[in-house]
Amino acid sequence: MGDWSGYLTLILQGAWVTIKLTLMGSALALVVAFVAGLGRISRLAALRWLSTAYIEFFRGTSIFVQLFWIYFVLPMTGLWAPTPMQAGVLALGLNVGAYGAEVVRGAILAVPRDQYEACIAVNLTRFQRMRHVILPQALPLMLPTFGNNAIELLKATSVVSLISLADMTFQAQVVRSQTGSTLLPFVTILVLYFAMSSVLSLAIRSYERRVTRGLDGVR
Amino acid sequence: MIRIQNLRKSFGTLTVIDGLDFDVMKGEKLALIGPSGSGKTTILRILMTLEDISGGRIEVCGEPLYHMTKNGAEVPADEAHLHKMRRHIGMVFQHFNLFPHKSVLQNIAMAPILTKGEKRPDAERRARELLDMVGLADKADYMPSQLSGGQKQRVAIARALALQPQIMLFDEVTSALDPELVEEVLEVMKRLANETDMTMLLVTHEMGFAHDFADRVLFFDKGRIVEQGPPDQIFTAPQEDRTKSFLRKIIAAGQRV
Amino acid sequence: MIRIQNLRKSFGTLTVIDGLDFDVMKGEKLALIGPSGSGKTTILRILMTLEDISGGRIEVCGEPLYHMTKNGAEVPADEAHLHKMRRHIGMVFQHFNLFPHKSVLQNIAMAPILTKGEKRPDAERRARELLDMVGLADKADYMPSQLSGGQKQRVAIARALALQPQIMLFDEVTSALDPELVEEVLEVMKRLANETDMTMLLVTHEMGFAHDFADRVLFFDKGRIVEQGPPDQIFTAPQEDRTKSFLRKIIAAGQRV
Amino acid sequence: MEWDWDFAWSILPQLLAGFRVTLIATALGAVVAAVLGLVFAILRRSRNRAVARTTGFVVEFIRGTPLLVQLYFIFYVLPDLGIRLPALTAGVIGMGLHYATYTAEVYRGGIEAVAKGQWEAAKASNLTARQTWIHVILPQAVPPMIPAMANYLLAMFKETPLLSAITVLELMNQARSVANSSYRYVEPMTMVGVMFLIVSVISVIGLRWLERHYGRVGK
Amino acid sequence: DKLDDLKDAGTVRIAIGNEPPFTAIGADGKVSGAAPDVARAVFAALGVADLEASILDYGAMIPSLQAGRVDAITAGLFMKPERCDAVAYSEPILCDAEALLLPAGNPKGFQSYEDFANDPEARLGAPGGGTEEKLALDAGVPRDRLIVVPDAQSGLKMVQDGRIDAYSLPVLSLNDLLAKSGDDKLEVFAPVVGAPVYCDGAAFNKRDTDLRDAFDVELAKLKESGEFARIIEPYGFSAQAAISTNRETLCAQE
Ligand SMILES: Nc1ncnc2c1ncn2[C@@H]1O[C@H](COP(=O)(O)OP(=O)(O)OP(=O)(O)O)[C@@H](O)[C@H]1O
Ligand SMILES: Nc1ncnc2c1ncn2[C@@H]1O[C@H](COP(=O)(O)OP(=O)(O)OP(=O)(O)O)[C@@H](O)[C@H]1O
Ligand SMILES: [Mg+2]
Ligand SMILES: [Mg+2]
Repeated sequence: MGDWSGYLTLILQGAWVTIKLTLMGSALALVVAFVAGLGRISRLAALRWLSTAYIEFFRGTSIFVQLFWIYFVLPMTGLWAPTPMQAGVLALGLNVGAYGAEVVRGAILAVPRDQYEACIAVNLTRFQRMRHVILPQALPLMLPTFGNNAIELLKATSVVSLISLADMTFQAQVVRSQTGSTLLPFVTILVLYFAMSSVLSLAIRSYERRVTRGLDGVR
Repeated sequence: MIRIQNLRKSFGTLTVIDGLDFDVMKGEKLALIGPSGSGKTTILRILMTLEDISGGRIEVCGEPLYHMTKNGAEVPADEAHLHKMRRHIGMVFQHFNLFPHKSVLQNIAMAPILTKGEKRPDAERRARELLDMVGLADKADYMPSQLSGGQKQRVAIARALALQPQIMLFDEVTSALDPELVEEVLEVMKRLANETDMTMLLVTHEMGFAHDFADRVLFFDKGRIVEQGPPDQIFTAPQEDRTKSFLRKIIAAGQRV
Repeated sequence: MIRIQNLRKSFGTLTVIDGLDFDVMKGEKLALIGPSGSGKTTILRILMTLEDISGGRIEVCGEPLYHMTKNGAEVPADEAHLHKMRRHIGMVFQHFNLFPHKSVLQNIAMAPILTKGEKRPDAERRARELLDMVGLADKADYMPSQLSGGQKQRVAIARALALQPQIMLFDEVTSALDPELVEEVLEVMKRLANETDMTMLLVTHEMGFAHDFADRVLFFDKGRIVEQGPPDQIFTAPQEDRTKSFLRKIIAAGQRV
Repeated sequence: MEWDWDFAWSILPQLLAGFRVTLIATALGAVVAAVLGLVFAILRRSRNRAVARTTGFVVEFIRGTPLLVQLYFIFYVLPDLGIRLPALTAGVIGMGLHYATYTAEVYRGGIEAVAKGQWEAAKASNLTARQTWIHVILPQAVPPMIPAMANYLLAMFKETPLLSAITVLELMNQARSVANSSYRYVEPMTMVGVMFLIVSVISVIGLRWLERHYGRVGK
Repeated sequence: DKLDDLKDAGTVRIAIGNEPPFTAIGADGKVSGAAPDVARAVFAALGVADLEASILDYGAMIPSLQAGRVDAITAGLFMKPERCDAVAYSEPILCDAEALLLPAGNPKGFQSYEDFANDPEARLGAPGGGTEEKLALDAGVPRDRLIVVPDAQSGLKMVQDGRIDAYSLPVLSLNDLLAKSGDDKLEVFAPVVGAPVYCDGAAFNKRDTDLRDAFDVELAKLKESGEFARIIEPYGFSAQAAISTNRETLCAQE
C-alpha cells in the first residue's frame, strides 16, 4: 500500500493505453463506417452485399467473440499474428465501424433529393456529387450518433484487458494483485473512465454546435 | 436544337406523357403552360435527364439524349454519355436547390471548376460577373440561408448560367416566392431572354410573363400539346376549348395576363 | 360558488393575470370572451389546478383552492388538498384529450371507478346514460380514434360529467372542430345549460353561442376584466371602446353574433 | 490450424450448457433493466430537484463507465461492504443496472411522447399521480418503446461474455475453458461466434417485425 | 537462426503470468519473479540483453507461443505430457507442489482434489487452463463446482468472501499470496495429497529447438556455478529440486 503513487503511475500508464486505443479505434471505425456505409448504398450489387455482410456480422456477434477471434484464431490460420494492441484496435474499430456504417447510410439518405438533382443539373459526376455536396451536408447529421459511438468504444476498450493488453482495467487488476486492495484501484479507474467519457461527450457537443451553426436555418 | 419524337413516360401504371412530338429551334424561347399535372415539369426533368423515359427519342444539339451508338447499334445511354450531353443543358428549379453549405460565390463557381476544370480565380471572376448581372454583386460571400427567396432564385439562375449551357430550362421559378419578390426574378429573366441567344424552355403559371417572354407558347393537357403558337394568338385568340377554359380560370383566379 | 380575489399569474417575466377579482354564483353560466392572449384559458386552467398561481386567493365551494389551514395558519395547498378540491370541478378541453387507449365507455367510466370507488357495473350504466344524453349511445365500444372531432368532444363532455362536478369549465370546446361539426357540440351544451344547475364557465370565440348560453359575459383584455354584464348588454350596447372594437373585428371576420 | 469436426462435435454439449446460462443471464438482466430503468426515468422526472439531479448523475456515471469494471466492482468490492452476491446474481444486477441507464432514456422518450393533454385530462378527472401513471401514461407510453427495448435486449445479450470475468460459466467462459485445456481456439471461438450470430439474425428479423407493429420511440 | 534474430533484436519476448513468486510486476512496472530472473540471466549469457514481458492467462500462453506472439514462456507453466507435446521445454527450473488456500484450521478437512469431488457442496477455485484445474477435473470435480478464477488476487478474495471453499495454486504462490494479504483467518494446506510435485521450464516453440538447446547449455552452467540457487532460493524455491530431476522424467509424469 505504501507505494501508492507508483501504482497510480501504473494506472495512468494504462489510462494512456486506453486513450490510444480509443483514438485509434475511433479513427479506424470512422474510416470503416464511411467505406461500408457508402458500400451499402452503392450501385454495385457486390459492394452492397459485401458491406451488408460485414455490417450484419459485426453487429450480430459480440465484440468479445470478435476480439478473441482476431487475437487467438486469426494467427492460427497462419495469416497474421496481431499484437494485443493491433487486435484491440481492429476489433474495436471494426465493431463500432459497423454501427457507424448504418449512421453514415442514414445520414446520406436524409439529404434531400433536391440536392442530387441540383448536382445533376450542374453536371457533377457521381463522385463529385458525393464529395462536394452530399457528404458535407450529411456530416452534421452523423455527428451526434458518432459521439455516442465513440463513448461506447471507450467503454468497450476495457475488454481488451481480457487479452492482456495493459489498458487501464488491466493495470487496475495488476495493482490489485500487487497491493491486495480491490476498492482503491477500481474506484480510481471508474472515476477516470467517467472523466474520459465526460470529456468526450463535451468535446463532441461543442464540435456539433460549431458545425451546425454553419448550417443555420438549413433544416 | 431539341427534337422530341413520340416521347412516352409513365410512373408505374400512370402514363404522364403519351406520344409527344415537338422541335425547338436554336435560340427559341418557349413557354409551356397548362393545368396542374399536365406533365410540364416532367418534360423539363426528362430533358435534364432527371428521369428515365419510357419510350420514344430525344435529340439535343444533333445527338440522341437517351441513346448512344455502340458497335453500330443504338443502345440506351450510359452515365458517361448522359454526363457529356448534360453540358448542353442547364436548369433552374422551383425551390432553387442551392447548396446550403456553400457560399453564394461557391455555389456558382463550383461546377465550372469541377466539371470544366476552370481555374478558381477565373471561375470566381466569372461568378462575380454573373452575380452582378442578376443584381447581387454584394452578396457573394453570403450563405444561401441569409438570402430572401427572390435572391436565392437569382443565385440559382447565375449558377445555371455559369456553365454556359446552350439550353436553359426554367420550372416555375417564381411560384415558391412571396409575391413582392417575383418581379426581381422576372426582371432578370427578361433581360436574359433579350440579351442572349440561348434556347430557353419555361414552365410558368404567370401568363403575363409567358406572353412577354416567349416566341412560342405550348399549351399542354394530359401529357399532350393541345395548342401552340405565338403568344398573341394563344392568349388573345385561342382555338381550342380546353385552352379557352384554362385561360378563363387563370384570369378568374386573378393572375396577370 | 367561486370567489377570485386579487389573482395574479405570471409565466417567468410575463404577467398574464394581474389583480383579478370576480365571483360566480351557484348555477350561474358565465362566458369569458376577449382577444387572443388575454388570459381566458389561463383562468380556467388555474381553476382546474393545472397551473400554480403567483398571488391572490381563490375560494371554491367555500373552501380556499390553493391554500389550506394547517396549525391555524394558512399555507399553500398540498397535493392531497388539491385532490380533494378537484372533486368539485370538471373541465372540457379544446383538443378533447380523450384517453386513446381506452374505449369510449372506459373513458367515461374510469374516473368514477378509480376516484369515487364506484362499482364497475354502476359506473358503466351511468356512462351509457351519459352517452345517450350526448347522442352517442351506439358508440360505447368504439375507440376514440374511430370518432369524428365532434363525437370526441361530446365524449369528453360526458367524461367530465361522469364525476358530477359542481363546476364545469369549457375551453373553446368547438374551435378544433370542422365547421360542420360545431353545431352538434353546441347543441349538447345548450341542453346541459338549460337542464342542470351546474355552475359553468365557458371560454369561446363563438359570440352567438356565448349570447345564448350565458347569464353573464365577462370581456377580458390583458388579464383584466374590461367590462361585464348580461349578454344582451355586452353584445348590443357595450360601454367600453375596447369591447366595441373587439366585437367589430369579430363581426368583420364573419363570426356569428 | 485445421478445423476438426470431431472436436467441435465433442465440445458442443459443454458450449450449449454455457449458452443456457447466457440466455438465463440475458433474460434476468432484461427484467432488472426494464424495472430499474423505469425507476430511473421516474426519479429523474421527480419534482424534488435533489432527487432528480442525483439520479441524473448516477445514470450518467453508470453510462459513462465500462460494464466490465462495474462487474468487477460488484463482484469483488461489494463483499468488503458486506454484500456478497453469487456470481450470476452479481452479473445480472450489473448488466441490469448498466442497461437500465439506457432503458431509462427509452422510457423518458416514450413518456415525453405522450401528449401533455393526457396529464391534464387525468388531473381534470381527479386521478391521483399513481393512477395517472398506471391507467393513463404507461399504457400509452410503453407500446411504442418496445422496439427500442428489444434493441437493448439484443445488445445486452451480446455483452454477456463479460460475465466470464466474474466467473459465471456462460458461453464464452465455457469456450475459454475448452480452449485453455485443449489449446485449441479455432473451434470453440468460431462456434461461439456462430451461436451469437444465429441469435442475432433471428432477433433482427423479430425486431423489424416489432418496429412495423409498434412504431418507434427514442433513438 | 532464431538466436541470431534475438541477438539482432536485442530483446526476447516472454510470456509471464503475474503470479508471485513465479512472476511478478513491481510498482514501477519492472518484471521480476523467479522465472523471469532466471530467463534474464540465461539470455544475458546468450547475448540477449532485454526481456519484454506480456502478462497472459495460463491458457493463452501456449497458443501465443504457437502463434509466434512470444518467443518463450517463463511463467511457472509446469511440464506435463500434453504440454511437452505442444511446446519445447528447457530443463527444469522451478519446482513446487500443489497447495490449497482455505480457512484457518481447514474446518472441512480438505486434503486432496478427490475430497472436493466427494463433497457435493464443495467449491474449488483454480486458474483457467492451469495444472490445478486439470488435476481437479481428473479427480472428478464437476465443472460447475470448479470455479475458473481469473487471477490469484481474485482467488484469495473469493475464499475470504466465502464464495469458494478453497483456492488451489502451487505452494509458494499461495504462501506469497497469503503473506501479502496478512489475513490470519486463512491458511495454506500443502502439499495436496496425491498431487505430484511439478517443475516448470522455459517453454519454446517446437520450431525453435535450437534456441531451446542453447538455453539448456547456459542454464546448466548457471546451475553449476551456484548462481541459479542464488537467484531462485530467495523466492523460496529449492534449487536442489530442479537439479535432481530432468525433462524426460517430468514430461512422462501424469
Ligand atoms: N415521381 C413521380 N412518381 C409518380 N407520379 C409522378 C411523379 N412525378 C410526377 N408524377 C405525376 O405525373 C403527372 C405530371 O406531373 P408534372 O409534375 O409533370 O405536372 P405539371 O404539369 O408540372 O404540374 P404542376 O403545374 O402542378 O407543376 C402528375 O399526375 C404527377 O402526379
Ligand atoms: N405555459 C406558458 N408559458 C408561457 N406563457 C404562457 C403559457 N401559457 C400561456 N402563456 C401566455 O399567457 C398569455 C395568456 O394566454 P391564454 O392562453 O390564457 O390566452 P387566451 O385568452 O386563452 O388566448 P386564446 O384566445 O388565443 O386561447 C399569452 O400571452 C400566452 O402566450
Ligand atoms: Mg410542375
Ligand atoms: Mg385560450
